[in-house]
Amino acid sequence: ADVKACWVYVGPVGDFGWTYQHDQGRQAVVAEFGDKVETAFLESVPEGPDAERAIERFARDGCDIVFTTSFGYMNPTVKVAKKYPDVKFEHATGYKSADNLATYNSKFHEGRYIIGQIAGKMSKTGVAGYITSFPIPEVISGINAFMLGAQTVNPDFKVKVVWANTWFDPAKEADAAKALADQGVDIMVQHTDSTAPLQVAQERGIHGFGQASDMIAFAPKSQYTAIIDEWGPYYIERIKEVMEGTWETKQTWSGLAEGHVVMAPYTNLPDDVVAMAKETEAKISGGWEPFTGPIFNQEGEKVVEDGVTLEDGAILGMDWYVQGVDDKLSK
Amino acid sequence: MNEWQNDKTPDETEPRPSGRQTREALLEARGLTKRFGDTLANENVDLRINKGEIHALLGENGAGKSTLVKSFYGSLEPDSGEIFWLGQKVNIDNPSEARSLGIGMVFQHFSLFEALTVVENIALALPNPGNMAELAERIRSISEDYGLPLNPADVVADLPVGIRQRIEIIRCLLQEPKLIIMDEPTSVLTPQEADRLFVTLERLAGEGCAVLYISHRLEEVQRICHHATILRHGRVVSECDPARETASSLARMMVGVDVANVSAAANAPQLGPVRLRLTNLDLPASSPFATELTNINLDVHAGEVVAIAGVAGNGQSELFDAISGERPVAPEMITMDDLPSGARSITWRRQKSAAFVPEERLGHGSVPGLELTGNITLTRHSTGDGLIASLGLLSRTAAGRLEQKIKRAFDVRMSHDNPEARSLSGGNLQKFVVGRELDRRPGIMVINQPTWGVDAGAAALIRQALIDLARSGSAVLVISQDLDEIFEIADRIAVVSRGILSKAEPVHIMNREKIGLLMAGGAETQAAKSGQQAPDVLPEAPGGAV
Amino acid sequence: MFEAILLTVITAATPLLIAALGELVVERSGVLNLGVEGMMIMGAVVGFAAANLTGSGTLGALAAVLAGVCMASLFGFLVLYLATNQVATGLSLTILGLGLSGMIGEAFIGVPGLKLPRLDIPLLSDIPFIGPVFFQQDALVYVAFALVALVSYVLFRTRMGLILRAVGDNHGSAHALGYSVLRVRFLAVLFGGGCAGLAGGYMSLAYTPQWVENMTAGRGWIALALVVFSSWLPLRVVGGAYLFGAVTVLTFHAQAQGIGIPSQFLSSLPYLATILVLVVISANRRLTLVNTPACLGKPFVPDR
Amino acid sequence: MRIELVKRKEHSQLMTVLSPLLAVLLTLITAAILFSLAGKDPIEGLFKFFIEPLFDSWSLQELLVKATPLVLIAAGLSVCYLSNNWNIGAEGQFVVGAICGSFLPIIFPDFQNALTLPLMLLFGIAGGACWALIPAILKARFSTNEILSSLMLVYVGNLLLDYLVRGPWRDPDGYNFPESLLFSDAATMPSIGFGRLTIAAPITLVVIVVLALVLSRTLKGFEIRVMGESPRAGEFAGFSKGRLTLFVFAISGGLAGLAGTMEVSGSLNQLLPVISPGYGFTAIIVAFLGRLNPIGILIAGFVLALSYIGGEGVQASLGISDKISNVIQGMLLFYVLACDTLILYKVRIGHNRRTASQGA
Ligand SMILES: Nc1ncnc2c1ncn2[C@@H]1O[C@H](COP(=O)(O)OP(=O)(O)OP(=O)(O)O)[C@@H](O)[C@H]1O
Ligand SMILES: Nc1ncnc2c1ncn2[C@@H]1O[C@H](COP(=O)(O)OP(=O)(O)OP(=O)(O)O)[C@@H](O)[C@H]1O
Ligand SMILES: [Mg+2]
Ligand SMILES: [Mg+2]
Repeated sequence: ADVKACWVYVGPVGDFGWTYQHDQGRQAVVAEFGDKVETAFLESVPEGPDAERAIERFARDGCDIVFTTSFGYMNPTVKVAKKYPDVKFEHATGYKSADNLATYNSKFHEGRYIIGQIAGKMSKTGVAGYITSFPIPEVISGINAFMLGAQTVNPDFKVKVVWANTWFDPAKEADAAKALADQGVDIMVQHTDSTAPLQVAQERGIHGFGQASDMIAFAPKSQYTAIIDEWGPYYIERIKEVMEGTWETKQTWSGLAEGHVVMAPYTNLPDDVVAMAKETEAKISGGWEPFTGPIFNQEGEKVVEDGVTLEDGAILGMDWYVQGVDDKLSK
Repeated sequence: MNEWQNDKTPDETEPRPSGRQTREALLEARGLTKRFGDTLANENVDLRINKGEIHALLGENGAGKSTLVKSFYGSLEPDSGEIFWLGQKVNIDNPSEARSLGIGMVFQHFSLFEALTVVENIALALPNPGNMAELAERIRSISEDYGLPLNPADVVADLPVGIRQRIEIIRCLLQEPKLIIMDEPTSVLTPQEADRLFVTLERLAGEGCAVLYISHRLEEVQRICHHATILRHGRVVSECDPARETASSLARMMVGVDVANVSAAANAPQLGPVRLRLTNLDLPASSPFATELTNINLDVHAGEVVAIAGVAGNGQSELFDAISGERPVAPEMITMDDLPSGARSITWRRQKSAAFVPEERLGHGSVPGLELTGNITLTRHSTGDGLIASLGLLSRTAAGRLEQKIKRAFDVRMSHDNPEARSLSGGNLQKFVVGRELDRRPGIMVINQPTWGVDAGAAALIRQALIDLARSGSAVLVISQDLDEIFEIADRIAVVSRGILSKAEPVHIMNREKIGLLMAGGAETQAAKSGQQAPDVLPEAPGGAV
Repeated sequence: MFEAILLTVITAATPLLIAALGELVVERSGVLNLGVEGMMIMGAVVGFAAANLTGSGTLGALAAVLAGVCMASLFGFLVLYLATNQVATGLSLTILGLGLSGMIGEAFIGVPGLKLPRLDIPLLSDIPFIGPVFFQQDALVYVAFALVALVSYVLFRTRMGLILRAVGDNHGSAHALGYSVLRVRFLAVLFGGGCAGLAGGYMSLAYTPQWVENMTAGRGWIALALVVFSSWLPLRVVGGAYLFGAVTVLTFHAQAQGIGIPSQFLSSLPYLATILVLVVISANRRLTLVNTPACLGKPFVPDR
Repeated sequence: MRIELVKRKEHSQLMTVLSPLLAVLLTLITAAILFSLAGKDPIEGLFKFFIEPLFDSWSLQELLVKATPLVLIAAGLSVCYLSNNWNIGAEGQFVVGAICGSFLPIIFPDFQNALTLPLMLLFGIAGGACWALIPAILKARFSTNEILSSLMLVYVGNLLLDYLVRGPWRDPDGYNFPESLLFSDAATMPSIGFGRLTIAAPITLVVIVVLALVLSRTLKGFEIRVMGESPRAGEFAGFSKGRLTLFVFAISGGLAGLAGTMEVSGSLNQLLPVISPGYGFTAIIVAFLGRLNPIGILIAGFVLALSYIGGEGVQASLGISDKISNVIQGMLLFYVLACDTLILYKVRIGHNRRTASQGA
């Protein structure tokens, strides 16, 4: 093989969520390059002391490029990268880079803006339930984008936010989803990784959106669409650069335009809503940023002036809610 | 088995008394052998029990009596030998088979379930207990019929030992057995209760039921048994009619040598100052099942042995715990050599030259899995015996020296040096536990049930040592259920009943009847505490019904 | 709304209830099996696989029971016939179960599951309030109700239950009376395994019909806590399971209502509540004394 | 057929040595079968799993790094278990210890001198001990079951860490990500060797030696063993059950807290929402594998660390799933437990003799 590419996963490849999608990306690499690339991975590597060892093992085992796919791997990756300057490292979702350490992430909030619009259109109660994992910027910007999208169709749209404090616990997510359904929401949004909330939505006869992968098989009657993490194209591109010797460190933050965030087919929706969604999708792919002013925060202050687009850094480090979100962030 | 090297061979077995052989045999064992590891617990034992016979099985500690009867009851499996029941060869693989043949057993160590009620306990031993309510009714009527009344709904944990013994007996009777095996049943009964048991046994024998009776109390064996088989070191060494023997001739047959008599308290003690004093001692019950102590007063002088009689479960262990310091009380309730000590730790009391021997030798007086040296450290780590060397390190050599000394002085027999405590037989462990404390020549000695289940030879040794200790100027307090023992060694006797202690009276003005009455609740009237409810005739469960 | 919450609570509590009832029987016989989590996860994966391969939810549930029983028999063999330490063996069983279930489940990742159908009891399900809450559930919820009744009845009204409690209270005496302590305990352990397996099956067949690794997420441990919490009384297990389920569900409701308490605090409430109730219960000495199986966790080696 | 255990009069010296070897042999056979089932060469798999890590200086160091917290926590737990106190919550004590140990470098990042590290370690020990004292006090005061209360506190401890790292202790310059600021050099465990090995390893070794001495040679150790085997006899000896419960929980919590602080300071250099890959639970297994004996625990810690490192090795190089290593770990434990039975018992497999001899 010309290149050895290695992945460190935080969860089991069987989580059908975050890690599963990264492994789909790895398999896309294998499918693309065949014998020219050798791949290896370590799954369920806990963030914390074990991570550095796992990363270093790959660096020593002759990997040309190592992808570390969880935020908690940031500092171990930085350390190992310093020690092995000849190996290339790529860290997902972090912000520290070096000559041999690139970062990559996707603009999930673009998809969230679209599902916000769909929710605004489809909700009869005007209230969505939002199951979330942890208050990190990615999640917060997701909630904000969702609300901004919803408000374009229904300015009074409401969202009930529930923190499950887990990325992945199907039963707990199901409990949260049931609680939300009992509170009368008719749209279920999730930023946790299992299919359970969507299954609950189907059971309760309401609708929702898939997360990370297309979950239509689990809720054929309820899924409107899903925001799919498509890592394959990025991995293929970067490994190709390694083969050709053109790899350089950079900070990739890409979305619908690059095909790194993909909307699953729109289902269970009337044609006009599908048309609206596709239109927005095209607009965003064309370079429009959902976080474009005017945007008001919860206190009603205008934080982004009309027509101004929020900087990447401000989105990547977002720690405030837009107007209309009925939740408090602990500071 | 080097400990038994000086034994005689069983050639000296007497010929069996004739006449018995012509009567109808109920159970006959031929050549039973049972080995535990390298211990031969039973060796080629032949035994014959006739219908309607009360048959004693005698032998010193570890002679193999319990092992033999467990083979009859199916809870042990003999290595070889045959058992005949009414002339038929039988395999008793399991206690339920034994029960279906008509064999019932009262165990030496109770086989009751504390969390269950009386009726549930009994149902467990019956093949078809039927409806629980009916069974309860049967229990009530049969137990009253035999003069051993029981309340079927009581939870066993709430009941004192005497009542528990009754449950075992009634459980056995309800099976309508043809043979009842009783392993040391009287050790926990008052004289009156024991008398009632003997009446029951005689009545059963009259009805044609046979009884196999194990006891270390030779007087009662002589009183009720028609025939005796004597085991020594697992072998049958002799058979006799106990009524025609004396206690000492029986003891000689069991041990093989003469048993020394305790040189009694005949020579009146030289009373010294009060060394142990209990003043208005109160102790609340520690758990819902325990007894509370009320207003206990007692002086023990230097030079005398004071004994506390009473049926188990009437506050003896609580009293022991309070005196030893395992359960603290107000300082002035207990004084030792005039020092208020009620709130002091057991270690402090030991340092003030007190010594204690609890009733339960394994698990209280000693740690089963610890070698003897460790068990010496257990009570003597802070008494200045050099067991703790510099830097708080344990000294094994010092403990080893003490172990040898105790072993020699009290004839503790063991298969090799410094074994784990659990590998000693009950009697030998008791000698060790008593020896460990006597070796210190304590100024105050408190001992609970000094010879429970210990054979005649060892018991005499322990009792003599206690008297000698008192005569050398120590105060000795003995808590015992064994009235023979008490009369043998005590200078003054008090009786505890339901947590109340009677006045300690000199031994010459006490007798069995008086003590029996006090045991049954007389102490309460005597102590005459206001507001105390009048006692029933029989001591019932402390704490009453559930 | 209240009715809806109650419904959610019942489903949330059902796996805990089934697993805890099984463990209660095991502990009543004097054995402490800390491997509930491992048996549950095996039940979840095997139940899912079987339902998927056969297309029958019933067969899936049966397979889940069987998986739990197999795991339990391994545990029982070691703990009873080889007298190994129960705490260590139980923990090992959990590790083994987590690994083994991952291996078996690899083929079933991302495969939508078969949801056990709802079983409405005719007539009863039409009663307002009571009907929807108690008689329009999936079959396993009824199984859980039935198990409660069965375990209470057998334990306290039958000879079998009497023997089981006797063995847990004093194995020496039970042996002396001729009961086979090890056989009684082995059967109890198998029963507990079957229940844990079924509880796992409930997770992957009814609760969230899918297979994902580690999907029981610590519920086996909660089931263990419930047994102590209940002082080994079946009806109290029901109370405990519903209380735990209710606290879990209510924290989500509280959040959805937008009360501004850190979510980590709300998430820790069920655990703090468990500790609190444990303290309250252990303060009642007599109840604990009578109901705690006295031989719990102690190995028994019969001598013959 | 039936299996009977016959108690040995004393425990077998021979089996004490043979039993672990037998267990390892059985594990190797099982592992070989599992590798073949997964379609891999069993010999190569075994070699990479069990042998290779031992002959490579990097993996040897990693072995030490991984074993250090396991051994330290297990040593503390063994003191608890010997005295019949069932602390299952070392994971929580590890985490809370790490939180307390990180207090100084996070709240007073400018306090940098020779005292920083020792103070951190002290805080860590105190934090772990205090967290462990909660179930201990509940047990001593209300006889609350400590298995469950200590276990429940693990979840609470983890949530506490989560709250701090996402809330008040979040790195102000960390773009709102859940992490604390990085520790200064003064707050970092000095490393020895060329890899990630720090002075945590020698500290652990010292703790083990001291503990071995205390347990076997001192009155305190005697007290712990006596109270574990026979609490009634222990109280008769003048030892206090309640006080000992507090003592052993404090010891085990303190050591877990020390391990937590050394781990955070030595290898993470910051607090993260997750700082332990289940050390506290794995250590329970280590304690039992080591037969609750400090030296045994040292060996058991290595064996378990090897199973992690080796498992990772075969996963990375042969693509053998990490579930297989879990299964191998589980089986190893089962085999060790089962083989240890031979130390105390002889196993007799036979038919009922009497029925057999009569052919009935
Ligand atoms: N389970 C056992 N395992 C090993 N040895 C045993 C066992 N039970 C009894 N023994 C041995 O068998 C011998 C006979 O014991 P047994 O209990 O039958 O004596 P005993 O005559 O009932 O004594 P005691 O009068 O003290 O009750 C004892 O010396 C003991 O060493
Ligand atoms: N489970 C056991 N394993 C090994 N040996 C045992 C066991 N149970 C009893 N023993 C042996 O039995 C002896 C003690 O038996 P036991 O308790 O019947 O003593 P004893 O001499 O009959 O005294 P006592 O009359 O006080 O009961 C010891 O020698 C011990 O080796
Ligand atoms: Mg005996
Ligand atoms: Mg006996």
